Amino acid sequence: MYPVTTAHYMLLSAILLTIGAVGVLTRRNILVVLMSIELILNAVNINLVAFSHYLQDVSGQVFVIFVITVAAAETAVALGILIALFRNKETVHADEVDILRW
Amino acid sequence: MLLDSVLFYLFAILIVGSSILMITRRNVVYAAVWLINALIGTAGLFLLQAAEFLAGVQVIVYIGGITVLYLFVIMLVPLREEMLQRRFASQGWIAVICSTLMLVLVSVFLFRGADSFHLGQAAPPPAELGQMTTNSEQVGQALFSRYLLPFEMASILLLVAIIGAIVMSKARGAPGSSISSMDN
Amino acid sequence: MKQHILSIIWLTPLVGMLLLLFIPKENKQLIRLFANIVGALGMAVCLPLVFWFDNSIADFQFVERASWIPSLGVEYYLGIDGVALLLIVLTALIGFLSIWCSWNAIQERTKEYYAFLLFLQAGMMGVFMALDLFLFYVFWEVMLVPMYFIIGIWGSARRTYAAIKFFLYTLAGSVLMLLAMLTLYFLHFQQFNEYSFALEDLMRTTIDPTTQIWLFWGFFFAFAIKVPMFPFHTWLPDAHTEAPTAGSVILAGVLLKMGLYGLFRFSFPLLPGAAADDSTVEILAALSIIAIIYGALVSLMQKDWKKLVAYSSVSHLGFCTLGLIALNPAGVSGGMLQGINHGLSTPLLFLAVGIMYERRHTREIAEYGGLATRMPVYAALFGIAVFASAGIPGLNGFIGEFAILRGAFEKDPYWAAFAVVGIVLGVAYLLWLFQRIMLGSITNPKNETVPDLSPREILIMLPLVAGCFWIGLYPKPFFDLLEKPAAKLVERVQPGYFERAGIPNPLDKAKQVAELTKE
Amino acid sequence: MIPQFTATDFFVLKPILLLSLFGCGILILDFLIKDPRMRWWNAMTALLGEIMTGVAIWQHQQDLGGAAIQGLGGAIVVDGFSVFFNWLFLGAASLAILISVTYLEIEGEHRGEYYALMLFAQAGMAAMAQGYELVTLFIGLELMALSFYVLVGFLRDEKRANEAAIKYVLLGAFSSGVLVYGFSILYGISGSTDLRQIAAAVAQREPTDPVMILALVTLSVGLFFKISAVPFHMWAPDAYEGAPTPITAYLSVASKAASFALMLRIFLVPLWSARELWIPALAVVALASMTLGNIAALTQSNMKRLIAYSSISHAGYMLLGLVAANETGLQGIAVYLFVYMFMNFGVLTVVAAMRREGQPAEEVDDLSGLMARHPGYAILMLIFMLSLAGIPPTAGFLGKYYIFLGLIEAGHYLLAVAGALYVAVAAYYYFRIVRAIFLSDAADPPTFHLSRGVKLATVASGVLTLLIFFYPEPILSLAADSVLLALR
Amino acid sequence: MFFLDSIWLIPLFPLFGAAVMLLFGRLLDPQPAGGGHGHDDHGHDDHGHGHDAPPAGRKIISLLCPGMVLMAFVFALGAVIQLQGVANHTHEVVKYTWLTGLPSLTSSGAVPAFTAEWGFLLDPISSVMILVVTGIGFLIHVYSIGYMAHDNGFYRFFGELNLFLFFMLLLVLGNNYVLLFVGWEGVGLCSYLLIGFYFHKKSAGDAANKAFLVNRIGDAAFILGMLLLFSTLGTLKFTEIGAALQAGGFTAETAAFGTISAITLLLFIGATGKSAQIPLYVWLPDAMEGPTPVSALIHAATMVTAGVYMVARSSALYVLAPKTMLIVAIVGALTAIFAATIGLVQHDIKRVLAYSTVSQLGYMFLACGVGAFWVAIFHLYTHAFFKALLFLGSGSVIHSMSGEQDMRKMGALKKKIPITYKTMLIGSLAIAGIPGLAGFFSKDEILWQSWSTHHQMLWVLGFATAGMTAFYMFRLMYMTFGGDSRVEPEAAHHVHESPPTMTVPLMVLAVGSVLAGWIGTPVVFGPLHEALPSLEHWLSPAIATVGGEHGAAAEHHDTTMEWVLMFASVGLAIGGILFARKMFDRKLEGEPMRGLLGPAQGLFYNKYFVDEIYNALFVNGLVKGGGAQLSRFDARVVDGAVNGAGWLTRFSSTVSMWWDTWIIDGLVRLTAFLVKFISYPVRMLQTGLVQNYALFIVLGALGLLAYYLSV
Repeated sequence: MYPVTTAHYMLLSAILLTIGAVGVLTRRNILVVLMSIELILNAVNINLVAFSHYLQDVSGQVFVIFVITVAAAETAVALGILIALFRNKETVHADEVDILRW
Repeated sequence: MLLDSVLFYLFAILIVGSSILMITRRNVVYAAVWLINALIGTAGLFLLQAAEFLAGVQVIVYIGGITVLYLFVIMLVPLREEMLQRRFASQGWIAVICSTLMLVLVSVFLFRGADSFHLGQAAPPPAELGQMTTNSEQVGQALFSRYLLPFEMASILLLVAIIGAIVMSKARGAPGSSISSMDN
Repeated sequence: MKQHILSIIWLTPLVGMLLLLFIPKENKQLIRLFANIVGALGMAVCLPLVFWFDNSIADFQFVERASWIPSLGVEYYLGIDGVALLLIVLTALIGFLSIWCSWNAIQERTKEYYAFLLFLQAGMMGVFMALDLFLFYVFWEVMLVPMYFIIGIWGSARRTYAAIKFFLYTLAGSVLMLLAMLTLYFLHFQQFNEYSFALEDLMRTTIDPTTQIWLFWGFFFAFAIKVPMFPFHTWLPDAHTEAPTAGSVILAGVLLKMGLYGLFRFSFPLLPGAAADDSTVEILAALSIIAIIYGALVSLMQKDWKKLVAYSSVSHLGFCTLGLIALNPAGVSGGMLQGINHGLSTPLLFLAVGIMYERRHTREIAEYGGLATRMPVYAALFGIAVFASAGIPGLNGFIGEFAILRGAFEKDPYWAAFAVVGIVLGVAYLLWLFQRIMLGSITNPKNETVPDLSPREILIMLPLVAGCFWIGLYPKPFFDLLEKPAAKLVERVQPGYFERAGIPNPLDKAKQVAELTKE
Repeated sequence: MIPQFTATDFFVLKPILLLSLFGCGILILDFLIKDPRMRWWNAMTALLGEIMTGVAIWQHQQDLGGAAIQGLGGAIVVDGFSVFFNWLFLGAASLAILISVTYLEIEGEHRGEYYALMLFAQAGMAAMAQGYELVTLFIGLELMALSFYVLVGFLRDEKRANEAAIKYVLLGAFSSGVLVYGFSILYGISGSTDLRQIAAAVAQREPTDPVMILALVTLSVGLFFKISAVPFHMWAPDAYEGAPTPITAYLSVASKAASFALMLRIFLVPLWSARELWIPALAVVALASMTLGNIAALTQSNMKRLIAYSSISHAGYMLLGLVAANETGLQGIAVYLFVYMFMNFGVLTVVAAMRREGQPAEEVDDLSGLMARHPGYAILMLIFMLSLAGIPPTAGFLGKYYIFLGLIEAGHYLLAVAGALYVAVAAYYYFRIVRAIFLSDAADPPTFHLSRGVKLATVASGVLTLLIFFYPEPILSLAADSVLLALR
Repeated sequence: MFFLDSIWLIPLFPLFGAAVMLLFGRLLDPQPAGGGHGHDDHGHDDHGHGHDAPPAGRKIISLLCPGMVLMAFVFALGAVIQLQGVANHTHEVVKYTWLTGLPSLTSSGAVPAFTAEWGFLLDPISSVMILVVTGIGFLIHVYSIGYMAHDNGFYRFFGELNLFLFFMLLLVLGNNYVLLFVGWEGVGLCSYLLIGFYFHKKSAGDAANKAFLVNRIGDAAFILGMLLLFSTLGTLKFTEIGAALQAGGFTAETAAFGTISAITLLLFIGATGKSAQIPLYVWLPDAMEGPTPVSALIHAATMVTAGVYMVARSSALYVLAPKTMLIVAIVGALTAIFAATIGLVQHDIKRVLAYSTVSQLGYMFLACGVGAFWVAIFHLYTHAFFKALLFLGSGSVIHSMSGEQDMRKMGALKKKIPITYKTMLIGSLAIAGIPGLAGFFSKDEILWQSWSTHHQMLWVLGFATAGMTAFYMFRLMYMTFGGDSRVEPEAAHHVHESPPTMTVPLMVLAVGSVLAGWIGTPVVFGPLHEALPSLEHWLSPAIATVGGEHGAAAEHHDTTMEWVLMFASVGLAIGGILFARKMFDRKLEGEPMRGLLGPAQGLFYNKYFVDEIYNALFVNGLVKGGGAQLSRFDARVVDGAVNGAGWLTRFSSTVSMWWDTWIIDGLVRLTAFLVKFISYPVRMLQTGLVQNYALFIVLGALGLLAYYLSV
């Protein structure tokens, strides 16, 4: 078995990114879409930590902290908006939100 | 070294598996749970790479904070009806194909680049960091020196998130519907 | 005073417009009066120009030069030569007449109307004075907007379509011109390491032939659309037809001349290599000849009076461009003079249409007939306009056409041979028009009661008629004015033309005079 | 050991600090105001904040001599670039505040958080303009984006606002994810988050290095999204339409400008050595943006959507400046953004003022007969439309001028021709609006709510749109400084 | 030399009259409201307000306009008398430079500044012309006072007539081709105005248009000819052309059709338009729609001869172009006989005269073509007298007949209008070539010149034409004045002799028709020839001759042959007259011409059937341009061609318009439409579904990745 290299982490990250993207693109439920975005951010985190480890540099890890913070903040705002939406439209489905078009 | 590899693959499988399960579960609660699993896997990977502090943050903030936030909101949504509806958008297969293609392309680039993977110069750890041993200390040191501004701004960011969440989720109709009326 | 005369000329209508804005819009009579006064004033301030202009100088006169945007090398740079002088005086005259002729025609939104007319006037004046390409472009574009409104608000049924068509066509052409200008500007910068849009600076730039040809076509689109040359003419019938009388008068009288002026002032001198290029010359000549014949043929078939006149412009302007592209003194001065001629005779035709339109509210030729019985004075003036347009000797059209034909003949006899077909057809459609409108007995009872021209209407037409006769009978002053600019252009495009031909160069004479006065 | 927080650091941070401070201040002030009719004090405070920030930026500009002033160990700088963009953000925010008061009062959503969020967003933008380090840039970007997510959905009882906000937040978060993925690779390549070091590391690599390309692609996707370039533009029309109109203006101007600032920093500093690689892709995207933006706008009847599509095409033009990748082109982006601010604000201010039975009137037809009712505003609208179309004598022409000149200098003639021809296409739909204003009569005209703020904002925008054309020297030199420093 | 230096004033007199009339005439001659209604023709006026005394304003007009022409005549006469004392009989007055400042390149070198002057040249040719123009012009003016007395637009008529004289004088006095062309176009313009004088009649308007348009076709060639001339010789001044030709070393282009031949041919095409030669003669018969004095002045005496004048003026060029000369001669001869055959069968009195004019003009060109330019001018001069006389006489007849022009409705008018009859008889005898009268001398000289220059075939044509001329003229005379009266009863009692203003000019012209020819007696008259003034001699300095030597052909002629030919033609003329008397001076039954010519009469009507093919080719043109006039004999031929061309023009302009609307503009609109059309699908991309948007982001990323994959 080959030793695990940074490339492995990057590949894992890419796979996770793709899964996140698939989630964003396919799931009707906005909550799951949001979760999928978390997956994407996680992919980024994996990348950053892998680089940080490889480079023996701590900045990457700091970066991760900020990414997590941002993820939290985004989630909070997005969920707030979702609640407002749900209150007005009684739906959490992405494809039922389409009065703005064309 | 071997253990590292084994653990990596284990965590990788956990992450990928949980992620896939997450995006395919009909029940949103299950999805949230699989998200937690994926995040735990990631935390494991962090540990594997000597980023203990991050692993902690991951568990506390992500799993303890964000996922709970999700679960709160999930509670607001009527799950029964949800269970009866289509899970996937109409563009599902196209999306999957496109995403897979994207993955293939990214992988192609990654494989091509794998040889030349001398990421950075792999500089020896800076002297000042070398004196400090723990990961947390290193992170803390960086956070409060070079990343002081982002750190401060992150607080504003969180403030914005709080304001945003409150502004958005609070129902209208109360006499003063701004935050100031929260004390009512 | 003398050194700022050009600024005064173009600012007069603008200031007038700004003052006009302070008159309450209900007070229509005052607005009319004021606008007419400003129009007359605009004409009056041009008069000193005529007296101060020194025809012995080949260079630009009344030059005003000041830095405007230093970091781009843009200058406020005005100056005129003989051609510009003629066009400016024409613009002042046409501008005033178009204001005057709207006295009764425009009853709605009077204030806006006059404001736009005055604004347009300022823009047109600027176009003929600017020697800085940036400034020129600004004036060029500025004048589109009021014209758009004049057509669009006070036009007839399909006015919005016509207005936007006019606007977009011209805009599309002029943005390409902008690119060509910028390229020239950049090439100049590369060679001299200083930014400048000044005409004479850019003329110093050396450009390789291929680039020249590309740039030439860039300029060409803007000017060809404005002229309009075949096949870029289709905006013209619509714009002319739908515009109110004053709009048509200005369009025909001044705006179309801008295309010619642009070719004369910018395209050819800036890109002499491309202008002298055989294929360019041939394409332009072919387009001109097509326009001459084609415009005439299409005119023949028009049922709409105004559209007929509009298409006749295509044909006439074809002569102008043919003269220009002949690139010899006769052709160039003939082409520019024919531009002036067209600016006198076609506005007359449009005024005539407008006068009838005010009375009868239709432009269908079939609606008229036998008007000469009811309106002899009108018939006489219209007849003069028709004959002037048709190029009857003694009137202005002939002078221009003859000079153009001579220029064209010198370049290539076949051009002239084709162009004379246009002369024959020109007579055909104009006379047929005259016959259908004026001759015969009155068949439409509605025409029984139309009154003949009012003194105001006669007075509006008279200056133009006088101009037609003047150029027709004594064009020498005009040719004298055109001589040096034309010679300059010819010498620029075909260096050594005069020497090779053994003809004394008018510019040398001018140089001698200048040296003498210097001593 | 631990670097001291020096006076220089404070000086450099001043705008961000002031904005954050005033943002928090407004939140507190809002508690103290009991009478809803006195809420305009919030706006006044915000404007005061803008003035203070303006003073700070002025000081920046004064102290700026040749080289950049670095703060916090180079994480943040003051240079011509940041000063220029800070001025821009300041202008946009001030205008947005001016026109918000009436709008929010009519909507019944006049709350202090709104202004606070605007200031926070501006702080984020300032960080994006001043930041010289990935994390700062990222946090600045997110601060701005989060504020905007909330602001877009601020009218939370409006279905359209909800929808706009949710779309914006979902896509925004998605694209941020992609962008930060690119950041992570940049970090991986260089081992640093500092742009200079990244640039040095990138310069050592082959431009075609596969990992580099991955970074390039992900960064491009994220940034294209932010500047709403085709095909990453789709959020823009929806978000613009659903947002409160002042926010539409703020979003379309400031957020775009900040994103361009970020884009310029990233493409010009770390990715500069790979420009051979990204110029063609950028050209295609720019072309696509102009095409799609203009074509979609042709038949659009909602003013805000129309402006959205037009802003997409404007983004295309600005991208062309980057495609030119020379001094003129980049200066063009700066000038373009600056003039775009006034013209776009002008138009949207007028749209914001229109109401019919309490509901916003946003259709092109609602402008019909404006000339008869409010000739002054009609003429101002004409100026804005001419400017948007890029016709002199308006400032919009200067932007196009630089872009075209830049393209010509770089030898991209065909792009220049395409851009020029699209001017004519764009003029068509701008003149549809002009036609409505001047050439049509309205059967049922909407009412105009012209508060002092709206008047001030429109007149200021109009006057500046003209003034910048006639006396552009200060703006041009500022833009030139900004570019020179960005290129070093 | 007062008169000589004042020749520039000669055109200005009528111009002054015209200006006064056209600007202020309405004040002098107030027009009744309602314009021309009820006054479709002058004849009816007798019933209307014929008894009204002429208003004072009209009296002023009647004095002013003819007075101006008289002044011009006096000045012209004075100038011509003074000219005799000038060396070379040439005097030039240049008023100012008109066109200038246009340096040009020509094949004979550069011309520093092309100038066309507003300059006047009085030389023998123009002296003849101005006398004819002013003299006959004056008479016709006087005649018009009576003829037009009851017409509306009295002032307009005189104004335009004066204007015509101005241009005509400009034409003949101009010292260069450009100024000549000004007059050339000017007279065309006035002809247009005067043919369309009764503009409320559609046919008048049509005829006017047709005249101008056909003329314009010729003018186009004229312009080209002028340009070619200028670019070859570098000058357009008559006095400089001879020198320029010598300097350029041009010799007669006997072998090839060279530049000079091209110039002369182009100029000649111009002349065929103005002087109504094949193929551009069609406008002249229609031009009879104008008032009769106009027909007399413009379409008989002066304007139509401008072409002849111009060719004679360009004789220096023509002698160098024998091929063109031949063409000129052939066209002239063919036109002469062609028009004469048509004239044989016409019923309209003015049309007979119109075709006669065409025929006589053909003679003049025949003379030019055989190199006898002076004879052309001679015939022009005599023709002016007798044709003006005939037209005015026919006008008098028409006047007395209340506007009737059809000879089948006349007859036996001899007694009722004796003065008209007698004067017209003199005119007819003159045109028929009865010895002693003007027409004899000039026509005989033409025939002799064509014989002596070995153009026997052309002589035959001219000879036959002479016979036909005599026949159709006396057919006209007998149908009108002799035989039985076929006058409509209601018109019959109105028949009256015309007023003195009309008859006096007739008498003066009759005298002229008798005497005018005696300045050009044939050489064979010997002593008589020596004794009388010779026009040939007078004209010789201004006219070039073939071979360059003056009078070469005349010196060596065969005296016997000339006598023989002269008697033959006189005999033929007398025979024709007698034959006409036999056929028409009696009660007419049916169509005598058909009896005489048999199928040939039909042939003339049907254009010898050759023209039917022509006709069929343009049948569309005939249908489209249709109208009664096309059914007329001549209309079928060239008119058919003209109308066919007209149809082709209309067709092509329809195509052009279609092309314009649908292709050129269509392309623009199509683009606009397509752009707008694709706007909808483009907007449809914006589905409103957020995940679609996200998919586009992914697709965009995919696109970028794919692009870089290939880099």
